[in-house]
Amino acid sequence: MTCPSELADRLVIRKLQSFHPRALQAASEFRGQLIGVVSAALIRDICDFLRSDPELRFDFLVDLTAVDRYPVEPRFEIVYLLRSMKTGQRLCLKAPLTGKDPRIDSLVPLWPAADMLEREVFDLFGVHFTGHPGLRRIQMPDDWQGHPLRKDYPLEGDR
Amino acid sequence: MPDPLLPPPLRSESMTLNLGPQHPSTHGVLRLVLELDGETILRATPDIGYLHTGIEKNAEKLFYSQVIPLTDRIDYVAPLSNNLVYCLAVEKLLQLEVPPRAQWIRVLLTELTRINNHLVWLGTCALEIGAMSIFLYCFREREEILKVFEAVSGQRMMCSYFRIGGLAGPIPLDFHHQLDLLLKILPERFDEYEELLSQNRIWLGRTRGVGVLTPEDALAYSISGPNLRASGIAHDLRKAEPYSGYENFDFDVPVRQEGDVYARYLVRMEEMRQSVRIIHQALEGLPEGPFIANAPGIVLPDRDTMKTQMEALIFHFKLVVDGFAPPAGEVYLPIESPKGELGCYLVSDGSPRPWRMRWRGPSLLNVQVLSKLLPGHMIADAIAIIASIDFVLGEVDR
Amino acid sequence: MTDWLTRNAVFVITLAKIGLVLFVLLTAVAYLVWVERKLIAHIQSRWGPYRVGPHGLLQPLADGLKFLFKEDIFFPHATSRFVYLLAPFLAVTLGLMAIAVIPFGSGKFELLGTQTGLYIADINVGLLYILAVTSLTVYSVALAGWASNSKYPLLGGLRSAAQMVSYEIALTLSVVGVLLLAGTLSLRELVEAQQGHWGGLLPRWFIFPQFVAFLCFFISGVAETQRLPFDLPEAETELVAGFHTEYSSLKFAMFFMAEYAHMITASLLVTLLFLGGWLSPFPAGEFWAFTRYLPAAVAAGLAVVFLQDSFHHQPLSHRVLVILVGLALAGVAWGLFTGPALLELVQGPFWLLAKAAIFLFIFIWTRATLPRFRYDQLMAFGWKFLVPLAVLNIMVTSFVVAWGAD
Amino acid sequence: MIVSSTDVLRVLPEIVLAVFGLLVMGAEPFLRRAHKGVLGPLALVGVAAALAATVVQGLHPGYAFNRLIHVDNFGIFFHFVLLAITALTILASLRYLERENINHGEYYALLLFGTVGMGVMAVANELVLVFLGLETSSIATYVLVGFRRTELKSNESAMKYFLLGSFATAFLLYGIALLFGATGTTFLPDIARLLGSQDTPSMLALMGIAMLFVGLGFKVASAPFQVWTPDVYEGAPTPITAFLSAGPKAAAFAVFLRIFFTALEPAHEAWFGIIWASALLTMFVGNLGALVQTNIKRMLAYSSIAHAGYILIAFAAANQLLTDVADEQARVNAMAAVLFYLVAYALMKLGAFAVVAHVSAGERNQDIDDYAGLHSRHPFLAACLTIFLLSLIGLPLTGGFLGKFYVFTAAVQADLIWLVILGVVNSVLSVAYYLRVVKVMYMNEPGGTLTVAPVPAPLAFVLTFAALGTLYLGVMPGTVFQIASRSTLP
Amino acid sequence: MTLETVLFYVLGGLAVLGALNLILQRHPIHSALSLILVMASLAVLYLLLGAEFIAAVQIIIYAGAIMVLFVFVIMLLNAGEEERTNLSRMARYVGLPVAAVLLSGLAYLLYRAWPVDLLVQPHPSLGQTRPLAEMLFKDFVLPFELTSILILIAVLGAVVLAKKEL
Amino acid sequence: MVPLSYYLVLSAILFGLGVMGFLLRRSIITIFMSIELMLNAVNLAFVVFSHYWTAWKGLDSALSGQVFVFFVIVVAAAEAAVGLAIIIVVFRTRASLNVERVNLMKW
Repeated sequence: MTCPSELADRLVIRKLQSFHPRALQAASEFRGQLIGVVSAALIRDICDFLRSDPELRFDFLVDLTAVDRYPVEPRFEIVYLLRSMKTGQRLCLKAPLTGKDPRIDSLVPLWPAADMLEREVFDLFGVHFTGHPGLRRIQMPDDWQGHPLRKDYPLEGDR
Repeated sequence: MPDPLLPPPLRSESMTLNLGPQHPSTHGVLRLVLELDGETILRATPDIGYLHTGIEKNAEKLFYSQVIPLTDRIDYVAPLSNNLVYCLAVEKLLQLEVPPRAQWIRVLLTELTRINNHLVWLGTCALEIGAMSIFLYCFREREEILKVFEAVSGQRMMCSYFRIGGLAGPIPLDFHHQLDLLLKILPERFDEYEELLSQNRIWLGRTRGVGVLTPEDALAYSISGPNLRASGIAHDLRKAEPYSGYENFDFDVPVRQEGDVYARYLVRMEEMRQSVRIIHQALEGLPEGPFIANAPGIVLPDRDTMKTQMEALIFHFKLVVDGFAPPAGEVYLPIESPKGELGCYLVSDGSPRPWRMRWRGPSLLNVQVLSKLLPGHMIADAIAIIASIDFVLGEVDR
Repeated sequence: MTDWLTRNAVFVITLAKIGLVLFVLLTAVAYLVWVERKLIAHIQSRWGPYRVGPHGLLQPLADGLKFLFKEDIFFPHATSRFVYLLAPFLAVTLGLMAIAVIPFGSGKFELLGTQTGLYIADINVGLLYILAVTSLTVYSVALAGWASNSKYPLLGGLRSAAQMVSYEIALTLSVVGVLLLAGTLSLRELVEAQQGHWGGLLPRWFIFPQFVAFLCFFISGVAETQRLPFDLPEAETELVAGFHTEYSSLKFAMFFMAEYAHMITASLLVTLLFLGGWLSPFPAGEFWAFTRYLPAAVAAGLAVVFLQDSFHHQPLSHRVLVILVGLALAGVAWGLFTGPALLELVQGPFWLLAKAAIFLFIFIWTRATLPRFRYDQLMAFGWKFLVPLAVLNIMVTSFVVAWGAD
Repeated sequence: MIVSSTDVLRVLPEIVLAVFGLLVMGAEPFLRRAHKGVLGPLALVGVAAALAATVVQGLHPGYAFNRLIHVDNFGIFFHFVLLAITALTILASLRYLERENINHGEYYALLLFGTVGMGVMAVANELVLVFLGLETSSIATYVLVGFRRTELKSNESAMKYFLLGSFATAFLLYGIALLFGATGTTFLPDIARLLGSQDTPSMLALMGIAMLFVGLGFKVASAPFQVWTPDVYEGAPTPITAFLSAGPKAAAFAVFLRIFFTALEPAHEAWFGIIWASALLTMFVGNLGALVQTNIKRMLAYSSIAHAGYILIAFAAANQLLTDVADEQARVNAMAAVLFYLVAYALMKLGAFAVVAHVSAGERNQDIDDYAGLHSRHPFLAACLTIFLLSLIGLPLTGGFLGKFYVFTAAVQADLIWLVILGVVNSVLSVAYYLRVVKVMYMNEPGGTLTVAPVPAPLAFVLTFAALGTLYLGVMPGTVFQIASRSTLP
Repeated sequence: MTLETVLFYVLGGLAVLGALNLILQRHPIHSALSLILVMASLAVLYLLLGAEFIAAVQIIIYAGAIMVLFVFVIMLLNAGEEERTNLSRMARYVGLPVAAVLLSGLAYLLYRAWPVDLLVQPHPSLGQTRPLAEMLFKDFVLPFELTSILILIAVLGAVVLAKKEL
Repeated sequence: MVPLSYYLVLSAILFGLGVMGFLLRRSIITIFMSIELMLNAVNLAFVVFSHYWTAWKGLDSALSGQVFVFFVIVVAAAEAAVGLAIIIVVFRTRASLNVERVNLMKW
């Protein structure tokens, strides 16, 4: 994993590394914001751990969204913004996904708040969330073709 | 869990009712699919997307500074909060310092926005529960606030007054006078509303114990803002993570423990009074100085300089044609909007256009929690809960 | 011709009275809407209707025309066309029918050689007649809700059926106290039973001994007319427009008229039962004789207001209209001041309508002020509060009456 | 005063019952589920108090409430019978309700209120009161029949009972209206006086009598108005079936007797034929119907139709003897036969249904074949059921035998020989289906489904009481018959 | 023809038409409306016969409460049109003819039962509520009290049967 | 003026139509309404008889006919409450109001 040395002794980083060796793939800090790139396969376990760890308590799912890095592969980054109501700390997790059949575990079992947020990502990016109770389009009509927030989806004109 | 000793209940067919998308009390075009047993709601499924405008996608083709007018249209009841969060996010990306005068005016105007938002909320909520006059009273006061906005920005609603680095222009000369008048009448009017509602038996009957949101549920559903505070969690970003100089102001964060419609009402009423307090402080201690940062290449030079200095003209030209390019990276910046935590997540790839702009509005989450709050209540309660939770469909659908 | 008229005098007079009352009632309904809009607007610091005619006085006319010429959405997908059409018709018919037994005064006059009074029909069981007619109004609402074949109307219809049947019980029970005191079901005799003054000053109106019954009656009356805070069947923010969601143009106007006609009937009935109907609140006697001129004074006052108002109006048509109305009122005032017979005849209706106007004002005032009940709260209020209260009132009253009789 | 204290004493049992009904109803919402068991005993106390009140009532015979009520021996007799039936029904219901999961206080309250109606019927001297008493008991039983409301059969039978019952009520009312039209009064003695003053009963009166007969015939389940009986009996909760077959039937017969022998006595020739034919038809329909049944409740239902036929024979006999002024004693005996038969019938029917209620819990063990080997599993139940069935056949040493004996004697005295012969033929017919049950219980091997819980104490009391009562009536009928003959209408 | 005669024929005709419509309409709501029509015309006939109180009660309770309950239940259950099924053979071949014969006979006999010169005529104690009330509360006080138990049973029964959970 | 017997005939016709409805109709609720029609016919008969005895025979106690009507109406109300409750229960357990579908048990 790649991690600047000044971050290595942060509590979150240490905890995550000790939680699972492959959990944290990279970490960085930009404008005071801690960003961790984590393994997409482990995302639910990681979030569960972060949420329930008594010292961290990242119990507030601020936001869940995605960024399309097209044409770079892995193309999608699923972004999880967490906040600890106990310490006031914020954490940004990113889970990279490839462009071919992007799928990742749903967080609905942990936070019911993730329901519509994940549906939105599914609708606009075409990322599939396994274990989601009702993964349907949310903003676009049910019969819509394509996923508008992908970078290869044209901004103007007919599709 | 039904009691095994009880006889089985009689079967009855449930009825599916579409509340909206055209319905007087869905605040726009929300559709709620209600499964009813008689008048009792068994299940509520919010269906959104009728107002989807693709602002997040649109932002990706605009220069950073061109996005500001788009943000007004997201939460059209509190446009200046949207301006603020976007400007703050870009400023954070650029690490740009905003002059104190601009910061204080921003605080002042966003607090005014908060009052504006809560007035609209109170009016519609009361109207939903049947108190017609409150609605008109609230809109009467709101009109006064909008007049201030108009005087400042030239626009009643879509102000677009904040700029990256400060404000679009100086405040008008009679600004103090105008606000003084407003600040004098507002607390009186708040008293008037409370007199009509707070002790009204029907109002209490309709709001107390209705739509109770427990603190655990509130956190699990990522509820923030007044709704969270009405559920007993004293969380306010203005205190927890101060921005735009909020640490300089003295105000209280109202909290209620009940988590019902009445608590949400009381919290918002108190918040309006606190906002008045903040505005007073901002007005009294308004520092002198420039209203926008001196950052050539990012902030447009004013017209005089542009017409007299070559360098300024070049900057102007470059800014208008090419925009400015912040460093690659990403920031998330949250503020306490009237409805809750409003966050702007910006991803920059080093080009003058945002690679991705994500708008974390509280409204979507507020709508989502309806599916938790409504079951077990009657239709009339559902209307009260929908009204009390405060959302704007523009922000839900973006 | 005159011969035929005198022979069939009763028939002709009754028809004429029906025509007159209907005309007055319909006009009153239209202007009640105007009054309501104006009043609520002023309560809410607005102007209200202002464009059509001076002070929007011609607004009802414009509204009526609008209803007439609006495109009619015919039979949206009604379950039954017959029932769909029957419902508004029933509403307006029953709304107007109730007025038939309301006496407007004690005055008698001779017409075509026949003695007649200020009423359409004076029947023994007038009160029961009104209760009977109002008990049928629930059909118009329930059937409208059902025939619309749509969910919001259906819910509204069901709500109203339950609500009206429930509050009818409280309504009827609260009347019993008055009946015990008066010992008659005839509205005329009920009013006559309230003649006189206690201590020469306080009128012997039933509102004083029967205040509880009065409260029950008025509250149930508001509930029966389905006005706020009991307007659940058509609660706009919940059920869109309730039972008349699927109705438009004239059919909608019929429901609208029925509601206001019910308001008027309810106010008149409260006045007759509890406020001494057409009786003047002032004691008889020389000292109070001047109060007989109050109707004339009111007419004169209104005339002054109108004439003075003509100075403020810009459009000529408005000014002319205001002056004409003012002159007409002045004429009425003059007639009243100079014609004692006319003044005598007007006394009853004047006081009846003046008192009823108070209740109409309360109707409108509550609408502007109070929030709306929830459905179960409404039912609980009716069954757990009003009905027991009314029963208690009956018990107390009957004990007192029985005691007094012994 | 409108109401005097003697007036109150003369309806004391009804007042007591109503008060206890209110108590049970009022206590119900305040009791937790575990404590609902006290409501049954409370209702029982109410019935006991009403029995005591009946004694008080019996000490104050005469008219009450402006002659609306006539307290006489006849009424007192029926009061005792009806209250005993109610008490036994409550006892039989105590455990049944718990087992069927319908243990609600409303059940007992409705039973008590229904008994109020039946009590009023027994002493009513006026048609308004007759009608209201009848409706009070009917509406209460409509609800009780449908008390297992999630059960398809129960609410089906409630529906049928309700629709046909109301239909019959309409006929009864039309009959009353016509009688009122003919006489201008609704008081039974006045009707008799006015009818007596006419040479021949008017057309209105005759039509009224016919309509009355339709209405009352329905309530006592006589043919051709018996169609509801099997369905209603089958679907109702079994203790209620027992109650229906005894209580409302006895009350209806009381009204029947009182109307026809008090008010319509002057017109008795007119209605003799109807009764006679109806008795015959009823017996045949009941017995032939019972022959083909496989469900034990339906079989017992048809048997109760048949028994209504036997009672109607005595009814016809008493009527025939009205013409014969001289033979006063024979007429009294004929009427006493009706009363005696009703008592014996109530005991054996209640007992039989009580056994069925225990064995056929829920929807199980409804078939006669399910009773195979009951003897080896539960000798007490089998023995009791056997006694009741033998009594229903009319074998000697049982109440049923003597009941039939008195009935047929009365018929012979009234020269209704043909009716007697056909009655005996019917009794022989009935042996087949009753004995089949006995044979199945004693001879056949028990089937797998026959698992019967031990008999709870209240039920054991009911069964013992009924069985001993049946035997007592069979061995020493004298006392009861004496009482019955003193309780006839004048 | 006096007004009363005309009224009798019109209202009697309406009542019969309503009754016919009741048994001919296939939708229960229409049947209910027909029944209300019958009741309303009967109420006016009661007025003609001098029974004012009964007329009012007929409308208030029968048409205004009982039939509302019917309509309410029909709406609540959303009962549709009746299915067209064959009558049971019993009803068709035995019941109906017997009923028809019996009832036409009844009508004829009733027609014959009274002389035609017995006309409707006014009488002082008719139309007054007071004698009726005195009779109800003095002579018939016991039935009146019994009705309270009856209504209690009805309320209790309706609640026990139709409540969703007990 | 109308002969009283005409009223009686009307009552008989209504009663007959009620009986017909009872036998002809298949929907429980309509059957129930037919019964109500029969009760109405009975009421008419009572009022006619009451009128006859009071107005023609001067028998003031014959007002009891009207009292009877009052009681019939009260009973009808009680019956309606219970009957409709039964109908609701039947509908809830079977989702049909056709009597022929409510026929687990054979006559």
